[in-house]
Amino acid sequence: MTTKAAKPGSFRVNRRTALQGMAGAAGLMAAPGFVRYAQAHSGAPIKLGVPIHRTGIGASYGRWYERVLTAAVKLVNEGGGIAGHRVEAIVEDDGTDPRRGTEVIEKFATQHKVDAVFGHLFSHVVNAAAPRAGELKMPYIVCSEGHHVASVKLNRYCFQPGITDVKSQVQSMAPWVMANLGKKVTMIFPDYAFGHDHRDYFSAAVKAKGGEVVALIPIPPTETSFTRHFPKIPASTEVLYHVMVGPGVLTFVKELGQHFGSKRPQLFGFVDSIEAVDLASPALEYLEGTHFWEGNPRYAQANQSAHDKFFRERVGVDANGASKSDPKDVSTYAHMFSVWETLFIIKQAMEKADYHGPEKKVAFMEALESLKEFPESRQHPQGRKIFNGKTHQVFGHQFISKVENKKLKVVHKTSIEDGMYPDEGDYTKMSF
Amino acid sequence: MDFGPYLLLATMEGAVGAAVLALTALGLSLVFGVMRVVNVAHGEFFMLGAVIAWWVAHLVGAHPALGFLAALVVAPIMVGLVAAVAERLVLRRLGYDPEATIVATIGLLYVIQQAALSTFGPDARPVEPPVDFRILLPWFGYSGYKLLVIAAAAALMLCVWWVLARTRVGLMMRATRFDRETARAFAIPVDRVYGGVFALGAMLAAVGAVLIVPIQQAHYLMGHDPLLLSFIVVIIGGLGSLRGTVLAALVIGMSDGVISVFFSPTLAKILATLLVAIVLVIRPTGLFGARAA
Amino acid sequence: MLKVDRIDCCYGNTQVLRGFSLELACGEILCLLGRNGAGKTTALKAIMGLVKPRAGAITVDGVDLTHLPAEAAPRHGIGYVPQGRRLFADLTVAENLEIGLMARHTPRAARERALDLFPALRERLDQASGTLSGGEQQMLAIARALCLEPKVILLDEPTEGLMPSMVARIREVVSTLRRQGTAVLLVEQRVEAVLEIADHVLFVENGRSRDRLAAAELRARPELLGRFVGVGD
Amino acid sequence: MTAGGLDRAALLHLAVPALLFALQFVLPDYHHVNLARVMVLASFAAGYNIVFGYTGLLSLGHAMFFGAGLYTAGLLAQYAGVAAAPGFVLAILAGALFAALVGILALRTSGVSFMIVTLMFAQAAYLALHYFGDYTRSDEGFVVPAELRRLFGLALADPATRYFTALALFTGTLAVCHAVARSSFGRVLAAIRENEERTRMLGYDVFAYKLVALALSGAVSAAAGAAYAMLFGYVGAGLASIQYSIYPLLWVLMGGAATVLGPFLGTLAMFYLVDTASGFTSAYLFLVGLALIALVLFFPKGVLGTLRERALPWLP
Repeated sequence: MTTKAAKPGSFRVNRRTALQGMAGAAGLMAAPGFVRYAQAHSGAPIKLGVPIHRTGIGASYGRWYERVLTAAVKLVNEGGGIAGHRVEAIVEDDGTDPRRGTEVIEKFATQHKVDAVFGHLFSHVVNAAAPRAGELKMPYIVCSEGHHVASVKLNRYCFQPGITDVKSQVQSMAPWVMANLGKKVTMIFPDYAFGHDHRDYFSAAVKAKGGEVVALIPIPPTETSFTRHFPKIPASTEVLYHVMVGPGVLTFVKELGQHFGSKRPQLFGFVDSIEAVDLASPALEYLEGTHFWEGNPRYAQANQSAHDKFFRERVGVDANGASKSDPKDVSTYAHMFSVWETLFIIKQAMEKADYHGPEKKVAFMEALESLKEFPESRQHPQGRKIFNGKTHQVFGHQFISKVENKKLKVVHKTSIEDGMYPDEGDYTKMSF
Repeated sequence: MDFGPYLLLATMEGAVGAAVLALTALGLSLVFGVMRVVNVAHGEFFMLGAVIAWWVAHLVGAHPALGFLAALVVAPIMVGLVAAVAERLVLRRLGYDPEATIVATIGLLYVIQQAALSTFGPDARPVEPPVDFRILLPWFGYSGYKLLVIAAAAALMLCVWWVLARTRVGLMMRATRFDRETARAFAIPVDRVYGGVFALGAMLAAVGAVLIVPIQQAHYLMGHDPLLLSFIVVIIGGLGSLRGTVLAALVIGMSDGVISVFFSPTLAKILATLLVAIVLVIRPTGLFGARAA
Repeated sequence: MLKVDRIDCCYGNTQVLRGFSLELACGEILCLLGRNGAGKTTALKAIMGLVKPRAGAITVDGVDLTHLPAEAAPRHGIGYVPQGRRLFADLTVAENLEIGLMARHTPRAARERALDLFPALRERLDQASGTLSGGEQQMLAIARALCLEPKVILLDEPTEGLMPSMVARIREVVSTLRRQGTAVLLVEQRVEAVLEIADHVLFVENGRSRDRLAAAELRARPELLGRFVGVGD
Repeated sequence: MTAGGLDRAALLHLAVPALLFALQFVLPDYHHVNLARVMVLASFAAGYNIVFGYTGLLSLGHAMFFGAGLYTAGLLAQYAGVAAAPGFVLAILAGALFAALVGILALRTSGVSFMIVTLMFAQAAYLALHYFGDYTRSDEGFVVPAELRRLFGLALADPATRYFTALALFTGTLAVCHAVARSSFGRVLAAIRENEERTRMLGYDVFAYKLVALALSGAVSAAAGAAYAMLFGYVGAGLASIQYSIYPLLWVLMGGAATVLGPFLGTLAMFYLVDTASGFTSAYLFLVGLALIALVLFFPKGVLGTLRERALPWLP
């Protein structure tokens, strides 16, 4: 089924209407005389299953992942599809729930019979779905930034070619933070796995650069107010490193402001906290002058590449990273490019493997493993990337941005090498 | 930071949490006490209050205080209406059977949550506080609005107490709570009292949400925590006891904050949770409840 | 003035009243006699609208209450003193009386008249009614019903579990009510007591209303009692 | 209940697993794998039904017992390399132990207090999973390596083996529930549900009966949890969250409390309700909510409970 693009910012893949349209189109194409027009895409379409967090805690991200998906699929099909086949994206909601996420993988594999599944984001859903994808022999390509793929604890069917993992992100930024903001770091992070990754990898990177983590402040997963944790921030703190994923971020910042006033340490945060949040929101004034990691700069920079411009145009995002139809509707810009890039990587690998149907799944994945580098391009608007076929993980540039006039301005771009670390295993030694 | 100021901060935070919690829990307690209905959708009424508050504040647009005041009036009324309709169409037809109402209110929870997601969207949205000033203490700064929340919550609780203790409507509620059949034999319109109590309970949750939303933002999944905490408060406080509810809210609100001074926050939450369980095991009628449920 | 015409009542699938009828005139005391479970209490509840009859009709002064909500009965002047008192125990004495006043929007004077009958209650107005003694509770239950200035008062075992002096007091009050023109429908176990104050006795058996006899006749021929389902043993 | 009725009931309980066994040969892949999962979750629901349906105790803490099974099997495999079979046994013991410990305290309360106490214990356990995140990987969870997911030499990841294992578990739970429903133990439980005070007067140690019922229920729930870890290879705190205390309640109420087959029917119906509804609207939770409301309004005793009341009084 083709994902229908309506006006940017408000579209949504509606499976039923798309299905009806499809059936109609198929009927037309089957009619004599129309055969020639259908030649542009030959044979059966390539079906991609895309689990989306439409509901549950990941819904903010899911909405934008779906919009990017729609735009990317449209672009691929305009360019002749994959190896001459039209691409159909089949979307299922997984409720950001590990069990439902797994069920959806099964549905893709056994009912929709898709060629590959891609697009999963939240780590717990990925971890639950990955073993089933392997058992069902379903290529499973995630857009999650978690370290789970690169840790080589999943299986050979799991890839992350579209976005750098947390370990690499954190490691590549630590030197800049040490050099420019301070060496004594206090970390505030959510007390669950994603936060623990930050805690472990960033602490290690800080120590490696001669810095010191003076305090670790884990926040319980159900916390909605943060003030009472602030006294644990030692007075000697030079940099406050914060990762506060979830809807509590505005509270966090506001309370930080109430607590410290102007006598605050340097703040360095993960943009995950303020994804889909308008920087012009009340309370966020306090972030003025602080720094953030960004996977992809939300605000169009002075030296914006033509590719980024093109990407924004097609997805329907303005120069502030918000929906063109509603400037209050802010995107998850730092992450959502991964859906776009991943689709083009699937296309590249499938065409390299001369993929025309599921019998070539293994060839497709081997082709994917053989990819080495993705140059900055329309297909890869975030920038150049290096892919490690052994760990199935991609490595790219990271951005450090400063909040200036309620916008994020890039002040540093890490090199790809900054984020490299030794392989933790080798998927290619596993069997399919 | 020194221990003293630290404890002071934890106490102030606990007081703010307790104030809003007391309001929300009072709503649950009323419904529970008068109707013997466990309203699992109570947290969703809270969420709905926050979401409508955001919507109203945005529509008004003018000075934050104006938007906030409008929200303070509109949100509870709208939530009350939703609750009254739900009571009329569902709970009344179930004859307030305890188990059936639990399932029905779980259904209601899903319906409200999904409706909020479909219309309001998945993002957390802030409402500006009506007043924005920072109280500077020698050791740390503190939000002035938060102190205002405590005052507002206390005033609202006094209002509720006055209605219950001093008005005819309150008398009807208390009589119905005690003996539905005899109340009926004295011409108390029990059906209308039930509808009113259910709406009032939801409105209290909504008011709590409007107060908290400048601190916490509206989000479609925010109803979960208030529900859990309200449950605890209602049980610890003793069923339908206003005084007990307030005291229990204070204890719960404070204990979490103060325990987290001594232990890691997650461990503090675990201990606080276990404490509640143990208290209930030792005193099944709640700390302040005089009578068995 | 109160007329119950061949009503059928059920709890779930169990039929409790079958074609039950009675008539009560102003200033009359009618007593229902019958075994436990014969349906006496249900008959009172049906009159109050607390149990809805499946067939038949209940009228007060010609107004048909059968299909009106339960609030209609007190509004039309039927006062109810349920079995076991059923005070609102958490509420104070004054509040219990207030509920009686609210039922029919009767003036405060009604409360004073009720308290005149039970002066002991006057000293305890602010006390929670649950803390009263059994006798006081019964007085309050009656006073509460009197607050709505009833045309008919239904008394369900008002002397159950009370000391003899209290029983006498309540009997006096019932007589006073009759003198004032109030109709009284009484459910009572103590036959001697019934015979002393009642005008008529209606025997109830298996949910049916049977013979209605003048109390005077029963007093004269106590052997008649034996015919009626073991009452009086 | 007539003797003939009892026979019919036993026959039905044999027929259902037999039907499920036969189905695996004809079902399309998708429904095949779904049914395997539904059977595992239905076993959890059946475990829940022992306390909720038969004993009349409304627990909101069963996620803890499911989680106990899930994590016992999962952690032992992950860190001690314990294979599925011993892991399974230990998981059942862990579930029974947890349930007994919770029961000793929680059973001193009743009604809504019991609900809250069980909820609190489960919530504490859930938070503990986060506190010990270094081992449990908290909400993110971990993957149980495929090579440890073997039972008697058979790979549990294989669809046929998985289906068969799930069926075996389900049949086992069915047998347990059937036995409970028909035994004198079960009749005492029913008596407790109907009138606890009277049962105590008759000389039964009500507390002990409830405790045994809860431990049994915990063991069955843990068995389902362990099966989930072993069959589907994922262990995560999300599966021990409050959500998973509410699910079995819903499934049981939907199918019919205190019926042997109700939990299975409820789980199956709920799964396909979500699955089909999500096919044509992203607002499927809305439909689920409405379905629940409609259910209690029109079929208050669940599907089987209503059926038993109206047409098939012999239904166990």
